[in-house]
Amino acid sequence: MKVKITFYGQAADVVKSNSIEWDFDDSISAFGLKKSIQVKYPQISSIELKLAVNNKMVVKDFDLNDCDEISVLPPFSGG
Amino acid sequence: MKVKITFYGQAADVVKSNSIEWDFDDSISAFGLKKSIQVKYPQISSIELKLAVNNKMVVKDFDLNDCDEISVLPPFSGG
Amino acid sequence: MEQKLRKPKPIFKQGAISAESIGVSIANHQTKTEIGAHNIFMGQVRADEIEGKKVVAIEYTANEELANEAVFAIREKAFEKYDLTCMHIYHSLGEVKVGEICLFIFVSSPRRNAANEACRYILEAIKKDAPIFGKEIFDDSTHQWKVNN
Amino acid sequence: MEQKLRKPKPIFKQGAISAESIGVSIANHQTKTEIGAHNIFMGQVRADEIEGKKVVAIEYTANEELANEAVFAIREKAFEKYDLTCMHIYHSLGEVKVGEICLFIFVSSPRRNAANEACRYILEAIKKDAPIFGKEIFDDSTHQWKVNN
Repeated sequence: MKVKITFYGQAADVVKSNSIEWDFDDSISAFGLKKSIQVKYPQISSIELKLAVNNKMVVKDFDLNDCDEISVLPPFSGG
Repeated sequence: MKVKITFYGQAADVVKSNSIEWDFDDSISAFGLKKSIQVKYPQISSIELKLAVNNKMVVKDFDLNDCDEISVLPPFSGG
Repeated sequence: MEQKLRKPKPIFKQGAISAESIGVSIANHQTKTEIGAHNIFMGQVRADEIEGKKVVAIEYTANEELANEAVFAIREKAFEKYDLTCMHIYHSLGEVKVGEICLFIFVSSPRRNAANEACRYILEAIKKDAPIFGKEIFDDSTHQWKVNN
Repeated sequence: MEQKLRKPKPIFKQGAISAESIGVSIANHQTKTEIGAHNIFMGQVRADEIEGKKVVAIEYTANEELANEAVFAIREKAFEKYDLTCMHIYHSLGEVKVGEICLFIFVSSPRRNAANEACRYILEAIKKDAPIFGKEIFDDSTHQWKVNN
Protein backbone atom coordinates (compact mmCIF):
# COMPACT_ATOMS: atom_id res chain seq x y z
CA MET A 1 0.00 0.00 0.00
CA LYS A 2 1.21 3.44 -0.96
CA VAL A 3 0.53 6.81 0.68
CA LYS A 4 1.52 10.34 -0.28
CA ILE A 5 2.89 12.51 2.50
CA THR A 6 3.01 16.30 2.16
CA PHE A 7 4.99 18.40 4.61
CA TYR A 8 3.94 21.96 5.43
CA GLY A 9 5.65 24.99 6.86
CA GLN A 10 8.46 24.28 9.24
CA ALA A 11 8.06 20.52 8.73
CA ALA A 12 8.88 20.87 5.01
CA ASP A 13 11.73 23.17 5.94
CA VAL A 14 13.27 20.70 8.36
CA VAL A 15 12.88 17.53 6.28
CA LYS A 16 13.96 19.49 3.16
CA SER A 17 11.13 18.02 1.13
CA ASN A 18 7.60 19.04 0.35
CA SER A 19 6.20 15.70 -0.57
CA ILE A 20 7.18 12.03 -0.54
CA GLU A 21 5.55 8.70 -1.31
CA TRP A 22 5.86 5.74 1.01
CA ASP A 23 5.16 2.07 0.42
CA PHE A 24 4.09 -0.25 3.22
CA ASP A 25 3.77 -4.02 3.12
CA ASP A 26 1.36 -4.08 6.03
CA SER A 27 -1.49 -1.82 6.98
CA ILE A 28 -0.59 1.19 9.08
CA SER A 29 -2.64 3.63 11.13
CA ALA A 30 -2.46 7.42 11.00
CA PHE A 31 -0.68 7.63 14.35
CA GLY A 32 1.55 4.72 13.33
CA LEU A 33 2.57 6.69 10.25
CA LYS A 34 3.28 9.75 12.38
CA LYS A 35 5.60 7.67 14.54
CA SER A 36 7.36 6.29 11.44
CA ILE A 37 7.85 9.81 10.13
CA GLN A 38 9.41 10.88 13.43
CA VAL A 39 11.75 7.88 13.31
CA LYS A 40 12.73 8.57 9.71
CA TYR A 41 13.16 12.32 10.30
CA PRO A 42 14.34 12.74 13.90
CA GLN A 43 14.94 16.44 13.24
CA ILE A 44 11.16 17.08 13.30
CA SER A 45 10.45 15.26 16.54
CA SER A 46 10.84 18.53 18.47
CA ILE A 47 7.98 20.05 16.46
CA GLU A 48 4.42 19.40 17.54
CA LEU A 49 2.73 17.86 14.50
CA LYS A 50 -0.87 17.37 13.48
CA LEU A 51 -1.97 15.10 10.67
CA ALA A 52 -4.70 15.39 8.11
CA VAL A 53 -5.74 12.49 5.91
CA ASN A 54 -7.36 13.38 2.60
CA ASN A 55 -7.80 16.91 3.93
CA LYS A 56 -9.62 15.92 7.11
CA MET A 57 -7.91 16.59 10.40
CA VAL A 58 -7.09 13.39 12.28
CA VAL A 59 -8.66 13.54 15.72
CA LYS A 60 -8.56 9.85 16.57
CA ASP A 61 -6.52 7.06 15.10
CA PHE A 62 -7.68 4.86 12.19
CA ASP A 63 -6.12 2.62 9.55
CA LEU A 64 -4.91 4.26 6.39
CA ASN A 65 -5.97 3.11 2.93
CA ASP A 66 -4.00 2.75 -0.26
CA CYS A 67 -3.48 6.12 -2.01
CA ASP A 68 -4.37 8.17 1.07
CA GLU A 69 -2.93 11.67 1.09
CA ILE A 70 -1.42 12.70 4.38
CA SER A 71 -0.63 16.27 5.41
CA VAL A 72 1.99 16.80 8.09
CA LEU A 73 1.16 20.07 9.81
CA PRO A 74 3.36 21.95 12.28
CA PRO A 75 1.77 24.51 14.66
CA PHE A 76 -0.47 26.91 12.74
CA SER A 77 0.66 30.51 12.54
CA GLY A 78 -1.77 32.33 10.31
CA GLY A 79 -2.76 35.94 10.82
CA MET B 1 -26.70 89.00 35.97
CA LYS B 2 -27.27 87.51 32.54
CA VAL B 3 -26.64 83.96 31.25
CA LYS B 4 -26.96 82.44 27.83
CA ILE B 5 -28.73 79.08 27.65
CA THR B 6 -28.33 76.81 24.62
CA PHE B 7 -30.61 73.83 24.15
CA TYR B 8 -29.40 70.75 22.30
CA GLY B 9 -31.09 67.85 20.53
CA GLN B 10 -34.46 66.89 21.88
CA ALA B 11 -34.36 69.74 24.39
CA ALA B 12 -34.17 72.33 21.59
CA ASP B 13 -36.89 70.43 19.77
CA VAL B 14 -39.25 70.47 22.73
CA VAL B 15 -38.71 74.06 23.85
CA LYS B 16 -38.76 75.18 20.19
CA SER B 17 -35.71 77.32 20.68
CA ASN B 18 -31.99 76.84 20.31
CA SER B 19 -30.81 79.59 22.55
CA ILE B 20 -32.16 82.14 25.02
CA GLU B 21 -30.77 84.74 27.38
CA TRP B 22 -31.98 85.06 30.93
CA ASP B 23 -31.57 87.85 33.44
CA PHE B 24 -31.49 87.24 37.16
CA ASP B 25 -31.62 89.79 39.96
CA ASP B 26 -30.03 87.42 42.45
CA SER B 27 -27.27 84.92 42.10
CA ILE B 28 -28.31 81.45 41.00
CA SER B 29 -26.56 78.08 40.99
CA ALA B 30 -26.30 75.66 38.09
CA PHE B 31 -28.82 73.27 39.59
CA GLY B 32 -31.04 76.21 40.54
CA LEU B 33 -31.03 77.27 36.90
CA LYS B 34 -31.91 73.75 35.82
CA LYS B 35 -34.92 73.82 38.12
CA SER B 36 -35.98 77.22 36.73
CA ILE B 37 -35.72 75.86 33.20
CA GLN B 38 -37.92 72.91 34.11
CA VAL B 39 -40.49 75.27 35.65
CA LYS B 40 -40.46 77.56 32.63
CA TYR B 41 -40.58 74.66 30.15
CA PRO B 42 -42.57 71.88 31.83
CA GLN B 43 -42.56 69.95 28.55
CA ILE B 44 -38.87 69.04 29.05
CA SER B 45 -39.19 67.78 32.60
CA SER B 46 -39.71 64.24 31.32
CA ILE B 47 -36.28 64.38 29.64
CA GLU B 48 -33.20 63.61 31.71
CA LEU B 49 -31.00 66.68 31.35
CA LYS B 50 -27.33 67.35 31.95
CA LEU B 51 -25.82 70.81 32.12
CA ALA B 52 -22.52 72.18 30.97
CA VAL B 53 -21.28 75.62 31.98
CA ASN B 54 -18.79 77.28 29.62
CA ASN B 55 -18.31 73.89 27.99
CA LYS B 56 -17.47 72.01 31.18
CA MET B 57 -19.88 69.35 32.34
CA VAL B 58 -21.50 70.19 35.66
CA VAL B 59 -20.84 67.39 38.12
CA LYS B 60 -21.55 69.27 41.34
CA ASP B 61 -23.46 72.44 41.96
CA PHE B 62 -21.87 75.91 42.02
CA ASP B 63 -22.96 79.53 41.62
CA LEU B 64 -23.14 80.91 38.10
CA ASN B 65 -21.37 84.09 37.02
CA ASP B 66 -22.51 86.87 34.77
CA CYS B 67 -22.18 85.96 31.08
CA ASP B 68 -21.87 82.21 31.74
CA GLU B 69 -22.89 80.04 28.82
CA ILE B 70 -25.04 77.10 29.78
CA SER B 71 -25.64 74.04 27.61
CA VAL B 72 -28.79 72.02 28.26
CA LEU B 73 -28.04 68.48 27.14
CA PRO B 74 -30.58 65.65 26.77
CA PRO B 75 -29.35 62.01 26.80
CA PHE B 76 -26.45 61.55 24.38
CA SER B 77 -27.09 59.41 21.32
CA GLY B 78 -24.01 59.55 19.15
CA GLY B 79 -22.79 56.64 17.08
CA MET C 1 11.53 66.68 29.67
CA GLU C 2 9.46 68.95 27.51
CA GLN C 3 5.75 68.29 27.73
CA LYS C 4 4.01 68.33 24.38
CA LEU C 5 0.87 70.41 24.53
CA ARG C 6 -1.93 68.15 23.42
CA LYS C 7 -5.05 69.68 21.98
CA PRO C 8 -8.35 68.03 21.09
CA LYS C 9 -8.53 67.08 17.42
CA PRO C 10 -11.85 67.90 15.79
CA ILE C 11 -13.78 64.66 15.29
CA PHE C 12 -16.68 65.95 13.20
CA LYS C 13 -17.24 65.56 9.47
CA GLN C 14 -20.18 67.18 7.71
CA GLY C 15 -22.42 64.38 6.41
CA ALA C 16 -21.49 60.72 5.90
CA ILE C 17 -17.97 59.33 6.27
CA SER C 18 -16.96 57.94 2.87
CA ALA C 19 -15.71 54.38 2.36
CA GLU C 20 -13.04 55.85 0.11
CA SER C 21 -11.62 58.05 2.88
CA ILE C 22 -11.48 54.97 5.10
CA GLY C 23 -9.45 53.11 2.45
CA VAL C 24 -7.06 56.05 2.31
CA SER C 25 -6.80 56.11 6.10
CA ILE C 26 -5.87 52.41 6.12
CA ALA C 27 -3.25 52.93 3.38
CA ASN C 28 -1.67 55.75 5.41
CA HIS C 29 -0.73 53.25 8.13
CA GLN C 30 1.49 51.05 6.01
CA THR C 31 4.57 53.06 6.85
CA LYS C 32 4.06 52.43 10.57
CA THR C 33 5.86 49.14 10.77
CA GLU C 34 5.50 48.70 14.53
CA ILE C 35 1.79 48.00 13.97
CA GLY C 36 0.66 44.37 13.98
CA ALA C 37 -3.10 44.76 14.35
CA HIS C 38 -5.77 47.23 13.33
CA ASN C 39 -9.29 47.27 14.64
CA ILE C 40 -11.99 49.36 13.01
CA PHE C 41 -15.51 50.03 14.17
CA MET C 42 -17.96 51.70 11.82
CA GLY C 43 -21.46 52.74 12.73
CA GLN C 44 -23.86 52.62 9.79
CA VAL C 45 -27.35 54.16 9.73
CA ARG C 46 -29.85 51.30 9.86
CA ALA C 47 -33.27 51.31 8.16
CA ASP C 48 -35.13 50.53 11.38
CA GLU C 49 -38.90 50.16 11.15
CA ILE C 50 -40.98 51.57 13.98
CA GLU C 51 -44.77 51.31 13.90
CA GLY C 52 -44.82 50.96 10.13
CA LYS C 53 -42.51 53.93 9.54
CA LYS C 54 -39.02 53.49 8.18
CA VAL C 55 -35.92 55.40 9.21
CA VAL C 56 -34.42 57.06 6.11
CA ALA C 57 -31.67 59.12 7.76
CA ILE C 58 -30.24 60.30 11.06
CA GLU C 59 -29.53 63.96 11.54
CA TYR C 60 -26.72 64.57 14.01
CA THR C 61 -26.15 67.69 16.08
CA ALA C 62 -23.66 68.19 18.88
CA ASN C 63 -22.07 70.62 21.23
CA GLU C 64 -18.96 70.36 19.12
CA GLU C 65 -16.47 71.88 21.52
CA LEU C 66 -17.68 69.77 24.41
CA ALA C 67 -17.79 66.64 22.26
CA ASN C 68 -14.27 67.22 20.95
CA GLU C 69 -13.09 67.62 24.55
CA ALA C 70 -14.93 64.50 25.66
CA VAL C 71 -13.49 62.40 22.85
CA PHE C 72 -10.04 63.82 23.54
CA ALA C 73 -10.35 62.67 27.16
CA ILE C 74 -11.47 59.22 25.97
CA ARG C 75 -8.54 59.11 23.58
CA GLU C 76 -6.00 60.00 26.28
CA LYS C 77 -7.46 57.40 28.60
CA ALA C 78 -7.34 54.73 25.90
CA PHE C 79 -3.66 55.49 25.24
CA GLU C 80 -3.03 55.12 28.97
CA LYS C 81 -4.96 51.86 29.33
CA TYR C 82 -3.78 50.06 26.18
CA ASP C 83 -0.55 49.71 24.23
CA LEU C 84 -1.59 51.63 21.11
CA THR C 85 0.31 53.03 18.16
CA CYS C 86 -2.38 55.33 16.84
CA MET C 87 -6.06 56.14 16.85
CA HIS C 88 -8.46 57.98 14.54
CA ILE C 89 -12.01 58.90 15.43
CA TYR C 90 -14.58 60.59 13.21
CA HIS C 91 -18.27 61.28 13.75
CA SER C 92 -20.76 62.76 11.34
CA LEU C 93 -22.71 65.97 11.81
CA GLY C 94 -25.85 66.77 9.84
CA GLU C 95 -27.74 64.26 7.74
CA VAL C 96 -26.49 60.71 7.20
CA LYS C 97 -28.72 58.49 5.06
CA VAL C 98 -29.42 54.81 5.73
CA GLY C 99 -26.51 52.66 4.57
CA GLU C 100 -24.05 55.48 5.12
CA ILE C 101 -21.36 55.57 7.79
CA CYS C 102 -21.72 57.99 10.71
CA LEU C 103 -18.96 56.84 13.08
CA PHE C 104 -15.45 55.60 12.38
CA ILE C 105 -13.06 54.38 15.08
CA PHE C 106 -9.69 53.11 13.90
CA VAL C 107 -7.22 51.77 16.46
CA SER C 108 -3.77 50.35 15.72
CA SER C 109 -1.47 48.48 18.04
CA PRO C 110 1.48 46.11 17.95
CA ARG C 111 -0.91 43.41 19.26
CA ARG C 112 -4.43 42.29 18.47
CA ASN C 113 -5.91 42.24 21.97
CA ALA C 114 -5.02 45.85 22.69
CA ALA C 115 -6.47 46.97 19.35
CA ASN C 116 -9.71 45.10 19.88
CA GLU C 117 -10.24 46.07 23.49
CA ALA C 118 -9.36 49.72 22.93
CA CYS C 119 -11.72 49.96 19.96
CA ARG C 120 -14.55 48.63 22.05
CA TYR C 121 -13.70 50.82 25.01
CA ILE C 122 -13.65 53.95 22.84
CA LEU C 123 -16.96 53.08 21.19
CA GLU C 124 -18.78 52.61 24.48
CA ALA C 125 -17.23 55.75 25.97
CA ILE C 126 -18.22 57.90 22.97
CA LYS C 127 -21.81 56.67 23.16
CA LYS C 128 -21.88 57.43 26.87
CA ASP C 129 -19.85 60.64 27.22
CA ALA C 130 -19.93 62.62 23.97
CA PRO C 131 -22.77 65.20 23.74
CA ILE C 132 -23.94 64.16 20.28
CA PHE C 133 -27.63 63.87 19.42
CA GLY C 134 -29.18 61.74 16.70
CA LYS C 135 -32.59 62.52 15.26
CA GLU C 136 -34.07 59.59 13.35
CA ILE C 137 -35.95 60.87 10.30
CA PHE C 138 -38.79 58.65 9.05
CA ASP C 139 -40.05 58.20 5.50
CA ASP C 140 -43.14 60.29 6.32
CA SER C 141 -40.90 63.18 7.46
CA THR C 142 -41.75 62.74 11.12
CA HIS C 143 -38.88 62.05 13.50
CA GLN C 144 -37.92 60.59 16.85
CA TRP C 145 -34.85 61.12 18.99
CA LYS C 146 -32.41 58.24 18.96
CA VAL C 147 -31.75 56.56 22.30
CA ASN C 148 -28.47 54.72 22.96
CA ASN C 149 -28.65 51.45 24.83
CA MET D 1 -37.64 23.38 2.72
CA GLU D 2 -34.86 23.35 0.24
CA GLN D 3 -31.42 23.34 1.79
CA LYS D 4 -29.00 25.66 0.07
CA LEU D 5 -25.72 23.88 -0.59
CA ARG D 6 -23.04 25.92 1.09
CA LYS D 7 -19.51 25.64 -0.16
CA PRO D 8 -16.31 27.02 1.33
CA LYS D 9 -15.34 30.34 -0.22
CA PRO D 10 -11.65 30.62 -1.01
CA ILE D 11 -10.03 32.92 1.54
CA PHE D 12 -6.58 33.26 -0.01
CA LYS D 13 -5.16 36.20 -1.93
CA GLN D 14 -1.72 36.10 -3.49
CA GLY D 15 0.46 38.68 -1.69
CA ALA D 16 -0.72 41.59 0.43
CA ILE D 17 -4.36 42.65 0.82
CA SER D 18 -4.63 46.19 -0.54
CA ALA D 19 -6.11 49.08 1.42
CA GLU D 20 -7.96 50.05 -1.74
CA SER D 21 -9.76 46.69 -1.96
CA ILE D 22 -10.80 47.14 1.67
CA GLY D 23 -12.30 50.55 0.86
CA VAL D 24 -14.25 48.96 -1.99
CA SER D 25 -15.43 46.16 0.29
CA ILE D 26 -16.75 48.73 2.79
CA ALA D 27 -18.51 50.70 0.05
CA ASN D 28 -20.24 47.51 -1.16
CA HIS D 29 -22.09 47.27 2.14
CA GLN D 30 -23.94 50.55 1.88
CA THR D 31 -26.91 48.94 0.16
CA LYS D 32 -27.40 46.56 3.11
CA THR D 33 -29.56 48.82 5.20
CA GLU D 34 -30.19 46.31 7.99
CA ILE D 35 -26.56 46.76 9.07
CA GLY D 36 -25.89 49.07 12.02
CA ALA D 37 -22.32 48.10 12.91
CA HIS D 38 -19.22 46.89 11.12
CA ASN D 39 -16.15 45.51 12.79
CA ILE D 40 -12.91 45.01 10.91
CA PHE D 41 -9.74 43.33 12.02
CA MET D 42 -6.61 43.66 9.92
CA GLY D 43 -3.36 41.91 10.60
CA GLN D 44 -0.32 43.87 9.43
CA VAL D 45 3.21 42.50 9.15
CA ARG D 46 5.24 44.03 11.96
CA ALA D 47 8.96 44.89 11.75
CA ASP D 48 9.86 42.83 14.81
CA GLU D 49 13.47 42.83 15.86
CA ILE D 50 14.96 39.57 17.14
CA GLU D 51 18.57 39.39 18.23
CA GLY D 52 19.51 42.39 16.14
CA LYS D 53 17.81 41.12 12.99
CA LYS D 54 14.72 42.80 11.60
CA VAL D 55 11.70 41.10 10.06
CA VAL D 56 11.23 42.44 6.51
CA ALA D 57 8.42 40.16 5.35
CA ILE D 58 6.35 37.11 6.19
CA GLU D 59 5.96 34.37 3.62
CA TYR D 60 2.71 32.47 4.05
CA THR D 61 2.01 28.94 2.92
CA ALA D 62 -1.03 26.81 3.68
CA ASN D 63 -2.85 23.63 2.99
CA GLU D 64 -5.35 25.70 1.06
CA GLU D 65 -8.18 23.20 0.83
CA LEU D 66 -7.98 22.35 4.51
CA ALA D 67 -7.68 26.02 5.49
CA ASN D 68 -10.68 26.99 3.36
CA GLU D 69 -12.67 24.20 5.01
CA ALA D 70 -11.53 25.27 8.48
CA VAL D 71 -12.45 28.90 7.89
CA PHE D 72 -15.77 27.83 6.41
CA ALA D 73 -16.54 25.90 9.60
CA ILE D 74 -15.54 28.95 11.69
CA ARG D 75 -17.77 31.11 9.51
CA GLU D 76 -20.79 28.83 9.92
CA LYS D 77 -20.28 28.68 13.65
CA ALA D 78 -20.00 32.47 13.91
CA PHE D 79 -23.30 32.86 12.01
CA GLU D 80 -24.87 30.43 14.46
CA LYS D 81 -23.49 32.12 17.58
CA TYR D 82 -24.02 35.79 16.62
CA ASP D 83 -26.69 37.82 14.85
CA LEU D 84 -24.70 38.71 11.73
CA THR D 85 -25.61 40.16 8.37
CA CYS D 86 -22.43 39.30 6.53
CA MET D 87 -18.82 38.34 6.85
CA HIS D 88 -15.73 38.53 4.64
CA ILE D 89 -12.42 36.86 5.41
CA TYR D 90 -9.20 37.08 3.42
CA HIS D 91 -5.71 35.81 4.17
CA SER D 92 -2.54 36.32 2.19
CA LEU D 93 -0.42 33.60 0.60
CA GLY D 94 3.18 34.16 -0.45
CA GLU D 95 5.23 37.16 0.55
CA VAL D 96 3.77 40.08 2.52
CA LYS D 97 6.19 42.88 3.36
CA VAL D 98 6.28 44.78 6.67
CA GLY D 99 3.53 47.39 6.80
CA GLU D 100 1.33 45.37 4.45
CA ILE D 101 -1.90 43.66 5.40
CA CYS D 102 -2.01 39.85 5.56
CA LEU D 103 -5.38 39.19 7.19
CA PHE D 104 -8.73 40.92 6.78
CA ILE D 105 -11.83 40.02 8.78
CA PHE D 106 -14.93 42.11 8.13
CA VAL D 107 -18.10 41.40 10.11
CA SER D 108 -21.39 43.28 9.82
CA SER D 109 -24.40 43.09 12.09
CA PRO D 110 -27.47 45.07 13.04
CA ARG D 111 -25.83 45.64 16.45
CA ARG D 112 -22.36 46.57 17.65
CA ASN D 113 -21.82 43.86 20.26
CA ALA D 114 -22.45 41.03 17.83
CA ALA D 115 -20.09 42.56 15.26
CA ASN D 116 -17.31 43.06 17.79
CA GLU D 117 -17.60 39.69 19.49
CA ALA D 118 -17.89 37.77 16.23
CA CYS D 119 -14.85 39.53 14.77
CA ARG D 120 -12.79 38.56 17.76
CA TYR D 121 -14.12 35.02 17.80
CA ILE D 122 -13.25 34.53 14.13
CA LEU D 123 -9.76 35.95 14.56
CA GLU D 124 -8.89 33.64 17.45
CA ALA D 125 -10.41 30.63 15.67
CA ILE D 126 -8.44 31.28 12.46
CA LYS D 127 -5.20 31.56 14.39
CA LYS D 128 -5.98 28.32 16.18
CA ASP D 129 -7.64 26.15 13.53
CA ALA D 130 -6.51 27.20 10.05
CA PRO D 131 -3.43 25.35 8.73
CA ILE D 132 -1.57 28.45 7.60
CA PHE D 133 2.17 28.87 8.18
CA GLY D 134 4.08 32.12 8.43
CA LYS D 135 7.81 32.27 7.79
CA GLU D 136 9.40 35.47 9.11
CA ILE D 137 12.09 36.64 6.73
CA PHE D 138 14.90 38.73 8.28
CA ASP D 139 16.93 41.50 6.69
CA ASP D 140 19.93 39.14 6.44
CA SER D 141 17.82 36.62 4.46
CA THR D 142 17.67 34.12 7.32
CA HIS D 143 14.25 33.17 8.61
CA GLN D 144 12.33 31.80 11.54
CA TRP D 145 8.89 30.23 11.76
CA LYS D 146 6.22 32.43 13.23
CA VAL D 147 4.55 31.20 16.41
CA ASN D 148 1.03 32.28 17.35
CA ASN D 149 0.32 33.05 20.97
